[in-house]
Amino acid sequence: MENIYKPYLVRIEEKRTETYDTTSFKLAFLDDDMRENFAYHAGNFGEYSVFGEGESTFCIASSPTKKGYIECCFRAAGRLTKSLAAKEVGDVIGFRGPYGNRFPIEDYYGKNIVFVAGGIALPPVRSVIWNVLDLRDKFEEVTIVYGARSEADLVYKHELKEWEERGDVNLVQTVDPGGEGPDWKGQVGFVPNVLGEAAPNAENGIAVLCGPPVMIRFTLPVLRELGFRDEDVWTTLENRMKCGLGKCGRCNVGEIYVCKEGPVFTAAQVAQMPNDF
Amino acid sequence: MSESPQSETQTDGAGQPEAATSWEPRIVAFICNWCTYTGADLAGTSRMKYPPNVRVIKIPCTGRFDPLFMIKAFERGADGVLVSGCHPGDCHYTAGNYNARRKYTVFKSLLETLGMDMDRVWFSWISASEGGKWVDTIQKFTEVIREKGPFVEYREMIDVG
Amino acid sequence: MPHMTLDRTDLPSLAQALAGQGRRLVLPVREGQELFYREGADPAQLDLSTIPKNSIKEFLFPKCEKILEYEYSGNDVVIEDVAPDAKPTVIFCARPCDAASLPVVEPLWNWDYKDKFFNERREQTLLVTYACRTAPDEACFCASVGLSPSADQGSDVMLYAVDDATVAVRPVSPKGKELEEVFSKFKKGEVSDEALEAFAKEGDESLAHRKPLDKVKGWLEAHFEDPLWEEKAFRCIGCGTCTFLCPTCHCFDIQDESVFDGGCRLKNWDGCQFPLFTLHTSGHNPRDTQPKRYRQRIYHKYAIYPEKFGKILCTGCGRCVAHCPVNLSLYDVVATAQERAEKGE
Amino acid sequence: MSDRTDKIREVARKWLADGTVEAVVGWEQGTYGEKCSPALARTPEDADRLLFNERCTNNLMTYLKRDPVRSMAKVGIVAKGCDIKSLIGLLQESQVEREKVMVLAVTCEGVKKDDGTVPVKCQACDVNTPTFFDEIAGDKVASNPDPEARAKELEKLDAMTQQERNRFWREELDKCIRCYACRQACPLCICDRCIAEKNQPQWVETSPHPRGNFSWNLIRAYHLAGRCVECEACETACPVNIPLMLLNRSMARTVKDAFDYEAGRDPEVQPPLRTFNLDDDNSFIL
Repeated sequence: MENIYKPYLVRIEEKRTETYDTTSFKLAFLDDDMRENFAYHAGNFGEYSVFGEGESTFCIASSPTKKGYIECCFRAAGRLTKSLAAKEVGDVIGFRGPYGNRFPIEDYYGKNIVFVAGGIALPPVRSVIWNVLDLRDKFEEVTIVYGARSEADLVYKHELKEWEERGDVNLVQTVDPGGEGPDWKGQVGFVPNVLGEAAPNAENGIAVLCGPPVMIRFTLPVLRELGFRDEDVWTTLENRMKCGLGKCGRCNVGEIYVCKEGPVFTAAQVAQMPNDF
Repeated sequence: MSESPQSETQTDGAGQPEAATSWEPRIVAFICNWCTYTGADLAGTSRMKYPPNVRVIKIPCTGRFDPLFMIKAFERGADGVLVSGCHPGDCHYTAGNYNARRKYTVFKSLLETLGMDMDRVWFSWISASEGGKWVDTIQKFTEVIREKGPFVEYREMIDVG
Repeated sequence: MPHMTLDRTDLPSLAQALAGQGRRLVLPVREGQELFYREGADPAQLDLSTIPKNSIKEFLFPKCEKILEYEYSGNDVVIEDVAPDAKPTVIFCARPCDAASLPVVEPLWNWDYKDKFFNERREQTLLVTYACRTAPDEACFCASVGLSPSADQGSDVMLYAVDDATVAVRPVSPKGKELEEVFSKFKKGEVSDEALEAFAKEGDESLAHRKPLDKVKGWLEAHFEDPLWEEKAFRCIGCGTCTFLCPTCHCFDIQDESVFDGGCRLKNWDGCQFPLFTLHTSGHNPRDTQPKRYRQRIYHKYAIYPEKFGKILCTGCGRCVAHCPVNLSLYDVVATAQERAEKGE
Repeated sequence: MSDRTDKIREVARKWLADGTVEAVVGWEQGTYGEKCSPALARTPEDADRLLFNERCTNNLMTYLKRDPVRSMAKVGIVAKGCDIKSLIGLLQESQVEREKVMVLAVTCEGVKKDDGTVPVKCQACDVNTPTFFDEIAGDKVASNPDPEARAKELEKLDAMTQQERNRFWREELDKCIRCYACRQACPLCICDRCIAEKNQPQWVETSPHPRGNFSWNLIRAYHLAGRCVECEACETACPVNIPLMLLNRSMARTVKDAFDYEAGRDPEVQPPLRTFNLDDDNSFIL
């Protein structure tokens, strides 16, 4: 029988320091077959391991439309993420996945999409963003509202630039008041307010929302006011996980095992859940 | 329990697999920055010779010593542990070593209760001028450990996971 | 159909005979005031006076199990798969509530991803269950969760002490039937179906005072926020004894341990009663108070698991009732839920 | 017994009625056998559930370190003489403010364990009539401590050789499942985050294998040396029956012999590992 806890080996191909405490990796499977055939969907997550330290759970930040590698982005906060951040290009780490459900991209075809992300929560949204941008013709208006505490806290800055330059994306960047530097060209204000002002088209609209709990709490009413139905607002739930396989027993919210039935839910689904997350 | 994970290769500090025949005593010495470390330094600058079996770990004061340091050393394959610092009355921080002495008393008794081989745990006061005492202590300790052999009792415990 | 009987005094020899076929032997023995299932214990010490303090869980899902090994070489890592240490095993004179825990947790270990560590041990394990004539402990409530003192779920062979000297044997599974030959060596006589029915009836009667808990799930689903949780669980000291002694609690932790040139990954028992269980790195904890953690345990057993897998995650063994250091009885809590549901509260 | 119960209820009712305390922690009748269970009385009516009998084994001081009791402005707590020792330890270490706690002491002839036996602490008890309290329930009970009771426990261990002790503990600690019930039950294990739950660095391995179990049990006993008041809560809570009190008693003996100190006696005295004497034993140090 197969060992479900056994990770694949992946090599760090690129390492980028996104912010003072956030790092992103581009990872390639050592195994040729895996490199060719590894398939996943936007919204899936994985267990990343540093051998000798342990495993940590975060999303796959790259788009499934990009082949041959996966990307991830994480904040060095605990024992595992700190040792992961200390890894360099060429080092080998472990990866188990893909796990969990996905954003139903096909259902978004032909619709207006607004992405709303805060701080370190851009990576899960980024997977969907690139998925959408790589299939740009299938979607109508695309709006990205991304905010962080300060300029220094914005991740994937080089891509923000790229999105900004694209004519087919409306990118709205913002930082919390006081977080702007002298050259800041974006907005200043909290994400919910900025989103309200940007007023993306809710008609035939989908919202993909990810951020810290406090941001989500204040953003949901704004989306509703703009006319988004809860069924059309998609988000990912973060809970502590160990196995990612629906066994270790810690990620459930009510009868929902976030690692298997999540992490992607609509706001309508989240509203039905017991207050246990 | 027999379900416990199977053994792992034990290695010495240099990361080389250890051959059963070439066993050498491995002693970890936690020594204070002000007295014993300086004493060991004096031994070095005076070109005194002592066995290379000791791995020195500098701590600011014996008052900083925590029994977990010793446990970690044994977990990682030490055969003996020495804790050494300033003589009573000489502490750079006035009383760190007096506090340490109380902790030693308790910890030593605890290890005895648990059935640890106390010949493998040494405490000493070595001042900055006692390079000779440092050399002497390390020589004696190494001999004792060499005679006793590897710390099998602890190795059995750590040969899992 | 008649059932073979053997002498009660032959049970140790029977245990020996079953173990003699290359199996490791687990059986209940006395240690101090209590019984424990122990591996490698002397069959002569077999003690059937009451229900053991530990469950049989540790023989299928050990408290600490290696799931991966690896070695470092330069930048690279070499992973070695680990085979579970799944020796052929006979658990002799398990209690029905222990045996019944296996079919309860099997779906968990096998939904979608199959855990080979549990499965291979399960495959290798033979369960010879000693039916309870009457509930052996005041804490027993198997009858409340759809089982009974003589339930045969999960068992390969059932033993019934029909009287003080005689034990009837009834193979349950195909694996159990294959053992007929071993058992028949000890055959002394036969009893009828009626004898076993009378035996079962006596057991059922001994638990007649226990409530059915059929309305608990519905009540829980509507009372996530209820003063009951604070009221009952203020006394919980979060010791986790309930989860660790429980035959069905299966939550685990994954830990890496390494030395200089390699290490291993271990799967260790963990429990929902500990704050660290759900603590996020950010400092946020969805279950940040003990009543919330206690509530999770009840929900997992009586609402979440039944919803997901169609089975209550509890066999009514009563260990969490009997051994809770502060006498926070799970049965009381779920019986309260049942009562309130019955009253329409 | 019943007059003690009456008095407890009377005092608790009064304290709760006049707002002296937010709640009273006491014992109430349990549901398993004759067991009693910790109870939290928040209203004068609740006070009528409180009781005292020989099955009131729990040391309620452990609730002072956890919510909801911890965050209350003032709380009443029913306590036997042995439980009050824990409170004295907490006061010595400034873990609890004296003004925050109203002690409702209860005189006690000794309690009985689940199996009907009398705990060693009761055999050796010299605080049957507590002397540190705000109110007391029950008439004076004379103490008749067996001076050998505690020492007797250690005889078996003392008689063993080093190797035998090593083997003995290896077997006992092998049972440990790292549930930390010992720590949770202990009124003096007061760290918000235990050393065993810190992983940067990971001093104590969390896995229940011999190596991890040894370092955990060692450090637990060490951190209680000179602090443990021998209430036996840890050993009672241990689901795998490790004789933890052997370690704790051995430490207590060492502390008594070396520093002439007994835990839980005087809230004004410095705990032994917080202080030192210039002439402490130096004989074992080279």
